[in-house]
Amino acid sequence: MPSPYIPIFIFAVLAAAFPAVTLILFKLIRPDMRAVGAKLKPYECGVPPEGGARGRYSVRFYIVAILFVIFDVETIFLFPWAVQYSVLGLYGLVTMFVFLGILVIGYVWLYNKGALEWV
Amino acid sequence: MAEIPTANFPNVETTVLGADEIILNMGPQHPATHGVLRVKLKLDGEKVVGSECIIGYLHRGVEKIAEHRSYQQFAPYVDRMDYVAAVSNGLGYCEAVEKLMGVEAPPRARVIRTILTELQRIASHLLWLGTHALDIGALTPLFYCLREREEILKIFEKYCGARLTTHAFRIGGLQYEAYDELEKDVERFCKDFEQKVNEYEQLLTENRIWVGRTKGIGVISAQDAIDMGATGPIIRASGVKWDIRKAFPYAAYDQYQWEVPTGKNGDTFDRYLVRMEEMRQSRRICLQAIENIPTGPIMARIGKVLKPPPGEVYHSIEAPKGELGYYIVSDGTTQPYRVRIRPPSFINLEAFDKMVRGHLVADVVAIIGTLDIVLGEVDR
Amino acid sequence: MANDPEEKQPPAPPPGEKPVAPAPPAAGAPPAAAPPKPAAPAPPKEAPPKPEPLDNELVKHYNSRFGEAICEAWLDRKQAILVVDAARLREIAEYSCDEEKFDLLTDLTVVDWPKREKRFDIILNLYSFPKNERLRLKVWAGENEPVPSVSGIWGTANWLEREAYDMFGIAFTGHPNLKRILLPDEWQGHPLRKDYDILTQDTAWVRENLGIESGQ
Amino acid sequence: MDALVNFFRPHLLPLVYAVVIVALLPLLAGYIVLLERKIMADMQVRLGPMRVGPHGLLQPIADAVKLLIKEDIIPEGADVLIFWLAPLLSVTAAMLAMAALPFGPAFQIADLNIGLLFILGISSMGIFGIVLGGWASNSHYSLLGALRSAAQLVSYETAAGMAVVSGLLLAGTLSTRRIVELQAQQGVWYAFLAPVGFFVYLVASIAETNRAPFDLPEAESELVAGYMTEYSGFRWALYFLAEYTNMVVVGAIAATLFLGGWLRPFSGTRALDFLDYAPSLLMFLLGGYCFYRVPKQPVRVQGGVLAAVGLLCLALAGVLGAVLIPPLADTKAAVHGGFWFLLKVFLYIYVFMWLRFTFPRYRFDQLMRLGWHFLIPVAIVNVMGIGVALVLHWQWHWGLAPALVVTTVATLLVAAFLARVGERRQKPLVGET
Repeated sequence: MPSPYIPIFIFAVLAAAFPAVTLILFKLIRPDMRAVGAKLKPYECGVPPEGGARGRYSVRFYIVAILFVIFDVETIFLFPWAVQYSVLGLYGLVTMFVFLGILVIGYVWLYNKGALEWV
Repeated sequence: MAEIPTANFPNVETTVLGADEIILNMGPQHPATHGVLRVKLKLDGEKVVGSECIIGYLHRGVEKIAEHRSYQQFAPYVDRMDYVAAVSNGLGYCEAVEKLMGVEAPPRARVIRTILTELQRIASHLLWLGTHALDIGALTPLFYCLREREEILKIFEKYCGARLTTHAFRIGGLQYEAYDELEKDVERFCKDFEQKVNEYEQLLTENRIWVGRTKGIGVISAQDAIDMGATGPIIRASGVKWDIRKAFPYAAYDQYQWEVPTGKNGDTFDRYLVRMEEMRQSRRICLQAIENIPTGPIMARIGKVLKPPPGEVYHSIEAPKGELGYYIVSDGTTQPYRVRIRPPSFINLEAFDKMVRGHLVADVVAIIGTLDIVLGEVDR
Repeated sequence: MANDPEEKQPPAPPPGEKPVAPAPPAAGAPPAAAPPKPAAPAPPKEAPPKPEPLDNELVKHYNSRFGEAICEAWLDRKQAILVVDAARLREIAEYSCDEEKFDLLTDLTVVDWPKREKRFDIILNLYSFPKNERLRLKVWAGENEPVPSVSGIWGTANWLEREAYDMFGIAFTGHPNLKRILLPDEWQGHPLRKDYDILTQDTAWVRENLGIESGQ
Repeated sequence: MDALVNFFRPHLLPLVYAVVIVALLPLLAGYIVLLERKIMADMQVRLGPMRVGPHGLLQPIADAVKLLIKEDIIPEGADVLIFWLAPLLSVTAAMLAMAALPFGPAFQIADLNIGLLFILGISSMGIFGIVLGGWASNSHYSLLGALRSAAQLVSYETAAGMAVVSGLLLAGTLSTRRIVELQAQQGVWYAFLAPVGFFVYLVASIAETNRAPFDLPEAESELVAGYMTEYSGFRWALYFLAEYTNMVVVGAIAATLFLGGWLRPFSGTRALDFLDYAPSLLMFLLGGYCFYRVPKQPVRVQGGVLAAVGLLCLALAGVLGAVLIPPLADTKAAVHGGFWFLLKVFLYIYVFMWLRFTFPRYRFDQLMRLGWHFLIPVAIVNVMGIGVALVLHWQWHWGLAPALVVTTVATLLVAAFLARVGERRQKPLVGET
């Protein structure tokens, strides 16, 4: 049984090569125009932008990122459980209830803290 | 990062955990600023902590032009201010000059003026609804609205040959007699329109997303609205039952039965409802007006050369956007000494900062949309 | 459209034939006998409607309260006009808004009469919701003469005064943010003044920004 | 050399599939765009593209050519390398996710034993392309779009993952092919066994692909074009390609996991076998319509193109019909499977479009609230509910259907409760500032 990952690897190479090759190929084909002047300015509705666009931004984005890590990892833990569920049966149900219960407690706490509110 | 003089943003709050505030320019080249409005937003994350409207990109010096044109010559210029409600602008100007000269348009002219102006109000509101919905992300109502607006523009085209900047009225009355099927066309439009408005409402009014996006957004209390000089649907949505058509009736409005719709909360949703109801009321006025258009002349007896006696007059009408006033000073010559136009959009826009504070970027476009500004009028 | 032939080219601004206004009062001077405009010697065919002096309850209130500061009151085309002293404008505005319930400042604008000693009329169009009535307050101000800002009384006045400053160069004292609104900040001059020469401005602008001679 | 050939020999078919996918996907995306524009036009009482080719049929090709030779601008202050790489990353990730999808019983590059996990993992890599692209552009609009996108995607990823788990509980395997086969065996699509899970996945997948009403990262009325603001020409096209590929991917996941993959509707019911003729008939009618329209084309060339399209349809109809003939019956499953799978994916995408043209856009905080306050808890409860139902089924020998009905009703009650609580807790925006 050959590894199924070999075609995937080849496909990955193809999928990455296609846009890159097209990009380079058409760079050679299309009329060579160098954009100058205002064309190169970042878009800000026609006025020069004030300040760079790479400052620190609102902390809420980090909160969401952290919450995502927690909840998504949790979801990943559920995958093997779900696959093996028919084997685990009642035992699986109870353990997962404990697991999800802890998650839900955390969730409720976050909810009440207002951490899930965007504004 | 950016150093911006805080004088532009009074009462700036400190931000959460010292994130950088972003200065974001919305406009003049932005899909949702209805032309060339530039709004400078100070953002904490996505929350607006300060705003400043920068206008004037479309300033053409209409008031200065007026001083170098005769009274009649200036009339087409006013069409270019609120270019989506040219008929209303023309009505205001013609009536103001008539008042200045002490003449009155004949009854037939007044009724036809009323019909066309109300159609224009519907057209203007339709365009507002379409673009406002588009700003909030509903793509489809725009096309439905433009479909109905097209019918109105066709009536204008049949009447005076122009669709947008119509110059439909003349000082002293009308240039053109109503064409034969005017009544029939208006009636057909009105008959269809009833169901069309319901259709828009079906798409939006009870849509949870629409309600979520508009309820409680851009609230302005009646007190604030009066203080900021807001007029038209904005002040009505705040609960002030005030409409120049009722307060100082002009044209033929005193002859018809209709209501002034008002809102309670003064938020975007109420302004939406008020405008929807206004369209229905305009339809009602049109239907009554075509019932009985008086016969007779359409032009008052005025000379070819207009020389209003010296003096001044202020006359205002209820344009679709609010109170459109003309303050004209005559020095007895053929040219106005000074024409001052009180643009409803300009003054309504002033309330923007008050409305937008504390909202998110997405609400900014909802609020600009609900103010229903036309930059041609704001900047003149 | 009926056009009189004599209108062909926009003539020079008409103030030439404007009557020299009966020198409006310098701070608290006695009310002049005739209001500035209607005494025009211009060639009116019909008799110019004589402004009817206004003397109703409202004017009495104002007179009793402010006395000298109310310079004149008349009706023009049935519209009430009250000329008040610039120095006490703020006070009078406050009174109009709070006591007389003229709670909506419909419009604030300026008319320029360059031949007059005090060349600017500052005009405040007021409206009262409870009375359904309009009132026009008028203030005479000379060049460079400060006029008190009413933006603290009616919020609307903020932008309207900025526009007046932009177009006429009236310096409103006490305005929170008096800068140009419609024109760019670096604009020279105040375009709606009668003596504003548009061609000079245009030529200069074209030369500076486009690097060519304007064809005007 | 021989060794190399021997090494690749077993992978020859997957290789062909890979080439086909890479070659056809841009075309497919282009035609989905055309389809979208046509559907939009239809809903908005207008015609849509009509000029390039008959009924705009060649529009995608014209667009592609235009985008390929368009001037390519990298704005000042942009991080050139990242600006260059970001769209590639997006596109590659989106395409790669296709590797494990079964487009039919035969057409699949690789049947991984962790298929779904692989797809979910790879497709969420696309977010890097968006965030990096927005960040590298050095524009405020791009940055805001990228941040929104990041926050939105991660929020809905969780809900989507949970919804997938609810399907997995029923299937008990991550292999995409096995999932479909199990649905065939059980004779029911999982959308009917786990309706709440399907619904959550539907909503979350719309949000994950940045489609209206959740298209906030590129909301044109607010952020102009969001993270794509600075992109032009082919790079911009790549983002578009990624977006539409992602739509196909989420549609394919939904089809596989919830809608029976390549199975015909009622595939287990002998009495409805006449449905096998439907694909052929459909294509035949389509081809017939094309020929009917040929004489009405204003230009002869357009008529020719339309006739060619008609012929293509007829050929497809022929193929779809031919496999019904007994000698070719072996290939029937493969051909018809592909048809039904693509049809399901398109219907799924059609729902996206339908919603897009009907609804206004959510505001960002509303979107986050919907995700965190509603979808995620509902998805968790749904997973628990299905777990309970299965245990009831196995241990206490309840019927599967009644058990699932009970737990679904319970889940819906919880959902209603959550919606109520969420509404009550919703604070007015202004006032707290």
